[in-house]
Amino acid sequence: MAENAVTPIAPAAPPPAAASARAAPAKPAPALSVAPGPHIASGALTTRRMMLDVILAALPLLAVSVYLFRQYAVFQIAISVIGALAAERFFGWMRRRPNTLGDLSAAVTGLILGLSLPASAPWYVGVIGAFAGIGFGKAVFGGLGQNIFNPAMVGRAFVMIAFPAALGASAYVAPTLGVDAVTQATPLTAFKMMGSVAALKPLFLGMTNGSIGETSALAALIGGAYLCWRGTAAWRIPAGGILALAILAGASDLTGGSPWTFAHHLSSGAFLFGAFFIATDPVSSPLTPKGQWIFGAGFGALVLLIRAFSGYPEGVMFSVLLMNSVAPLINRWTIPTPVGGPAPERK
Amino acid sequence: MNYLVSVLLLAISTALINNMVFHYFVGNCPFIGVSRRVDTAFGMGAAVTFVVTIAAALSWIMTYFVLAPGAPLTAAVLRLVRPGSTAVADLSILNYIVYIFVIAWAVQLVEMYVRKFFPPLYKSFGVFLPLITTNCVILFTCLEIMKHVPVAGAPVAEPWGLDRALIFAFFAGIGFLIAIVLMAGIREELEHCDVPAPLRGPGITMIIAGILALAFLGFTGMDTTLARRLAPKPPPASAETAARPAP
Amino acid sequence: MSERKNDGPTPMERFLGGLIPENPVYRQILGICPSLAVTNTMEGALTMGVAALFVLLCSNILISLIRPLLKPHLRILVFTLTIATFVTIADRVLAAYLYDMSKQLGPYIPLIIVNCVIIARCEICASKQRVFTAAADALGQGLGFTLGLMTIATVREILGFGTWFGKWLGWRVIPATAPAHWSNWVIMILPPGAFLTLGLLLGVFNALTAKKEKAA
Amino acid sequence: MKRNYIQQAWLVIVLACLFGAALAAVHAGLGPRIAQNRLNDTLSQIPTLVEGAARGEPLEIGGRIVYRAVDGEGAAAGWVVPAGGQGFADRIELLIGLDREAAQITGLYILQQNETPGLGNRVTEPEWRARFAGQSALAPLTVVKGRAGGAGEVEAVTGATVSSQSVVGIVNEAVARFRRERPEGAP
Amino acid sequence: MSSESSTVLSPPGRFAGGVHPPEHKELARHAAIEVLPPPAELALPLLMHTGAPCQPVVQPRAEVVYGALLADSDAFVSAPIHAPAAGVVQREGVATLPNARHVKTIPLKVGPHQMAAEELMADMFGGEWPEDGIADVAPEEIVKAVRAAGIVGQGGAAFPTHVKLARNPKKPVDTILVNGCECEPYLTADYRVMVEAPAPVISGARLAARAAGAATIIIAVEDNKPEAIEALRAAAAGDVKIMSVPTRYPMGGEKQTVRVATGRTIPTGGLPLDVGVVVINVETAAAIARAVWRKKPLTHRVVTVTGGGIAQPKNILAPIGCRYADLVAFCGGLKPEAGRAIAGGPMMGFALGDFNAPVTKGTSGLTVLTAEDVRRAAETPCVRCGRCVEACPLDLMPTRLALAARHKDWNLAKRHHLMACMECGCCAYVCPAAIPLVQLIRMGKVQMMKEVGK
Repeated sequence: MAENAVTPIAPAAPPPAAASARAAPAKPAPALSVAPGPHIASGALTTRRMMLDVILAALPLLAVSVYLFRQYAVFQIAISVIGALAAERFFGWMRRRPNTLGDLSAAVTGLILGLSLPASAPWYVGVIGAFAGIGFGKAVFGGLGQNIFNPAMVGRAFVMIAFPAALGASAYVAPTLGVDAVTQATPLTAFKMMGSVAALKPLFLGMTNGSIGETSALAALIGGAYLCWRGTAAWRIPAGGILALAILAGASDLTGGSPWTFAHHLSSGAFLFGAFFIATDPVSSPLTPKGQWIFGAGFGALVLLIRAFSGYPEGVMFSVLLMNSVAPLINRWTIPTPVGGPAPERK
Repeated sequence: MNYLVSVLLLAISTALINNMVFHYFVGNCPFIGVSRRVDTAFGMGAAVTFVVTIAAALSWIMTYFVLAPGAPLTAAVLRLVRPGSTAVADLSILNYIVYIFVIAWAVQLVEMYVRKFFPPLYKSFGVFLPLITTNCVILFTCLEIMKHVPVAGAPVAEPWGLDRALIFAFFAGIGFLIAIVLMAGIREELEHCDVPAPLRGPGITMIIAGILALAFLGFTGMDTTLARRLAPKPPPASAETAARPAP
Repeated sequence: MSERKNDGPTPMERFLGGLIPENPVYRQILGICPSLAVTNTMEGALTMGVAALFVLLCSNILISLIRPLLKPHLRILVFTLTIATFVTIADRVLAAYLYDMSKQLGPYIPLIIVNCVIIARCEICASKQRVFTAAADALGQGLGFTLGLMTIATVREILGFGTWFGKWLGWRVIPATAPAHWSNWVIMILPPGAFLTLGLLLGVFNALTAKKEKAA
Repeated sequence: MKRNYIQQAWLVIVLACLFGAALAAVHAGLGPRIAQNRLNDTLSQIPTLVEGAARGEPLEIGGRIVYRAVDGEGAAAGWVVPAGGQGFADRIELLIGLDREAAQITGLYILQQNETPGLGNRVTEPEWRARFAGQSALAPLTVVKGRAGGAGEVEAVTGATVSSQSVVGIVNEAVARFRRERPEGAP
Repeated sequence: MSSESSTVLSPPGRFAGGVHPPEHKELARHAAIEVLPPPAELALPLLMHTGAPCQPVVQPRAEVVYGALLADSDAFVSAPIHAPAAGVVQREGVATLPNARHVKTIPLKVGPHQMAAEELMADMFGGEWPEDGIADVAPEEIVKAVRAAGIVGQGGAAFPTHVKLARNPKKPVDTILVNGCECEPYLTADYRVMVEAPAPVISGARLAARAAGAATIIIAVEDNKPEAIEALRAAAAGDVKIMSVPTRYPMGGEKQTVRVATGRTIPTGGLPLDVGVVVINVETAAAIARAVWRKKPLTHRVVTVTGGGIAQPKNILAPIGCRYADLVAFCGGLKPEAGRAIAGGPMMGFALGDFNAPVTKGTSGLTVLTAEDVRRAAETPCVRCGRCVEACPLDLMPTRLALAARHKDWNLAKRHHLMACMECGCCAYVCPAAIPLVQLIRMGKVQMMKEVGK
């Protein structure tokens, strides 16, 4: 066939690039690749970019934490992040896997873990938390994308139960720190133990004591808004959580419940931080929109239940882990019916 | 109302806080073995709940009337045999043997009954019934109940009537059901995950159970706090009800 | 019994088999409840292991002795009766002579009755083998079980309390005047620590045996 | 048919008889010792709970056992009241020492608890239990947090307020009940 | 052309999901349709429609004129094939279609005397298209003419049109939906037909409605083609409704078009017929008009040759059976940066290994992307972000389907309705982890049919 005569530039045969190039060295013919469609991809978002978004969104929290806890915050976060990176590399090496630090997921785990620890926790808490989180929370499941539980929360739960004295209520007292508000028990602990109700404004702005990243509701809202706008976090989860918490706490307010109103519940502790940054971890939350609503609502309700009735002043971590464990079932139960109904059985 | 509250508290405490699997470690063999699919896990959990309730009732009755020191039936028999005897008959050394046979018998009974009268139910969890005899959840529940069966001679710290024993057993089963269904959901999800080879199967199951146990610690103290919140205001009244003598 | 029927492993092989290749905890994943429940101290693990060994040995010997008389359909009944009796004896002996231990182990001693290790050995070995073989098998399995419990307890007690046999022997592994950088891992005493430790040890055991098999 | 049944089951019956005999022997041999162990568990604490007491005598009041602490000569030294209730994680069982008039708490001992290790289980520590000794038994105790308690106040274990409150609640209830039910004029 | 112009309707329905990739239609949207002179040889595949293949009715070395019948079949679901040019029939050959199917062909050596380009254009799209008198044509006549002309769906699926138009008493049709969405990026063939020849489109739509017994005629056009909407609106009378639908891929998919334009949902595994709708492509409509009024068979079609790798993107009226190489040559050849040639659009088209495949009745375009366009990030693990679930226009969970397909877990696949997937590729387009979702699903569907289907 005189193909070349007709289309001099088009490759004559299935095009091995080198062969075409040799045939016409002056003007190299284009090398055509063959692959199944679709042949274009959005490219607007990559896994790495999603992780970077989380880090960007955490900047307001970081700013508040550094303002409040000074070098302690920097130290704690640095320890956690370095610990998480080391753990990721270590477990990868154990399994003879290529380096996965570049996808930034371990850094995000470390960052969230660091933000969820108290500033006064000793150094080994961050390291052990990071190793337990990456190890038990991620590596044993096969690495990124396969874990059931949020690795940062697994790590935090591990150290919280392992070192109750370092993370317990009393440990928040850090008399060496400069800002007055942070030398007392956290607002939630103070309420649970002594019934003292904190003022709303400092709660909202974050001029209180607490874990490094959880104090400021405002900063969490700003970062969370960015995450939802970018689509990195599924907005339905925080929405469901906030709604559930507000409705339940509001109902209890109406029936003459406690002086800790729903506004207190919303802006205190790690609730907003958890709702926007932790519960929205895509890997460990449901895939379907309906599932995300259920997940969010369950998260909010459990936070309230644990705060109100359990022995722990704060319930974000437990709620996230509990909802993580239900997520596979939620996924299973909320498989949407395809448009037009399920495919008919083939006989 | 008070009674309902106490049922609620017992339910929360048994099913969530002191969950059979995550707190008492019992029922681990089926927990590992039958947690690969959600539907089979649910069948197993339902079967356990069913049997444990029946076995608990039987063992409470046996303990209260026959086995405990000074139990009425045994005492009556003793009086028949040796009128005027003042010895307190104590058959509690036979407890374990009696329980295990009560359980085996209950399983048989349930199996026959369900197969005959509820064939669909039998189809859904009948296959698990024979496995249950050696499920420690059941024996453990019987042993817990044993500690609380009111005894005439020595007062028991927290005497349970038959009703409480039944509620306890039912929610012990529910706790097991929750645990095994959660685990099955997770393990189905894990089926296509790249779990390290040495950890596949029991290893990863144990680690997940560990994380679940961590999560369930969040419920700790819920029953105490609820009890305080729901208790009627004047405390002496509650003291009276608690001091209610054994039936 | 004809020799051919007894052609299986020799008593020695059976004994050694129970220790590692057929270890009840790590290989057969049996008796998990006690492996988790009593292993926060070495004392608990040892006591439970010995109690199980006692029950296993006694019932294996007894079953092996009466094996010609066993009717197949009554076999499980006899096993259960035997095991339950010996468990009761073990329980009472503990309560009489090691009251503290008995209190600590609580319901987990009677739960030996439904420990799959024992009923499985009765079924697989004792009801088919001569007394000596059955006894060797029971010893191997019992020791293997004890070993399994004690490895778990070693990890948990050292991390959780900083001691090894702390109650009985008072050995401190982590010095009491430990540097400020150490604090006991409370999680190891609690249920999550038990599950996580066993999970990890299972992984380690599997990895080691896999490596050995590869080398062989 | 019946013969057949017996033929089948004779082994079980024989075994059952054998086992029954063995168990009876064990029970007869070890029973008293076990009972003594149980009793000692409680009684051995009595001297530490009530000053001057050497041993305790069990006494049933209102369906419950309490112990009358007596000194070497058998003279009354005070009371030991067992009590129990829900703690943070599980039931807490404890012993309360009272003076002769049941007007003052002389000591506290935790028999059994399952509180969070490292936090709640510190209620068993002697330093904390010592905060009860010398308190008046006439009015309920209250829990305070973050400062040393005065009269009628017990400082909570740091980070374990719920456990502390549980213990104090159990003590208050048991003491009040004992004061209501104890034999008038005794000891 | 019309006495009263119709208004533009807005759609009553909507579909969830979908994506909006960069359109890139600017490359060829202003290129008026040009006629490709018949190349030296044509190769007409005997199967270029859904259904039974045709059998040749001419012998090798036979001389044929333009429009002569070359092959036909007795089967109902089939469409005859006609000569797009005068020439001499050659010995039967074989060609590989872009979808990797091998088909027999009738090669045709093109003779020296051919219709002039202007004449062909006028015959295809020009002249007057009667507006009256449609009611006088018997519906059976129309179906017969359509069958005789070998018309198939020119949107891509190539389903014989007469089958759709034949009345079925069990499934009455009330709506003819002319699909002018052309949602694939780059492609502009349908757009050019709507702009340059609205009259035959509208006439064909009316004939189709007459044949199928439908009372309503809707022409749905995406709102990124205002000129097309305007041209159709100007040409249409009141009985033909022009509808402007949102621009979103895969709006052109039958399920989506019908749902948006009529608010009805086609059951999974079903046809538009099940909800009383017949969907035809705009060019098919024009072909129907030509077959009925001018008794001409389907021999040519408009093909967009476009993309960053093509020297001069064009819309070409090409004879069916010409090779892609002829199209490329007509457009000035490839640019050096060309990286991938695709039969059809970049979302659902098939990559070409070479340019030897013939243009068929269903070929809508040739897109040559640059290497830069097709460069993809390396695949990373799924982080279950749910993007694909949100993008799926059918409410499926593509990541689960891909997982099931990868591990051949047909239970999981069934639970997530693998077979309902229409392979539009939205999921793979949005996936941040660059997982070839739709590719895996496609493979899984085939394997599942093989392993479970029997």
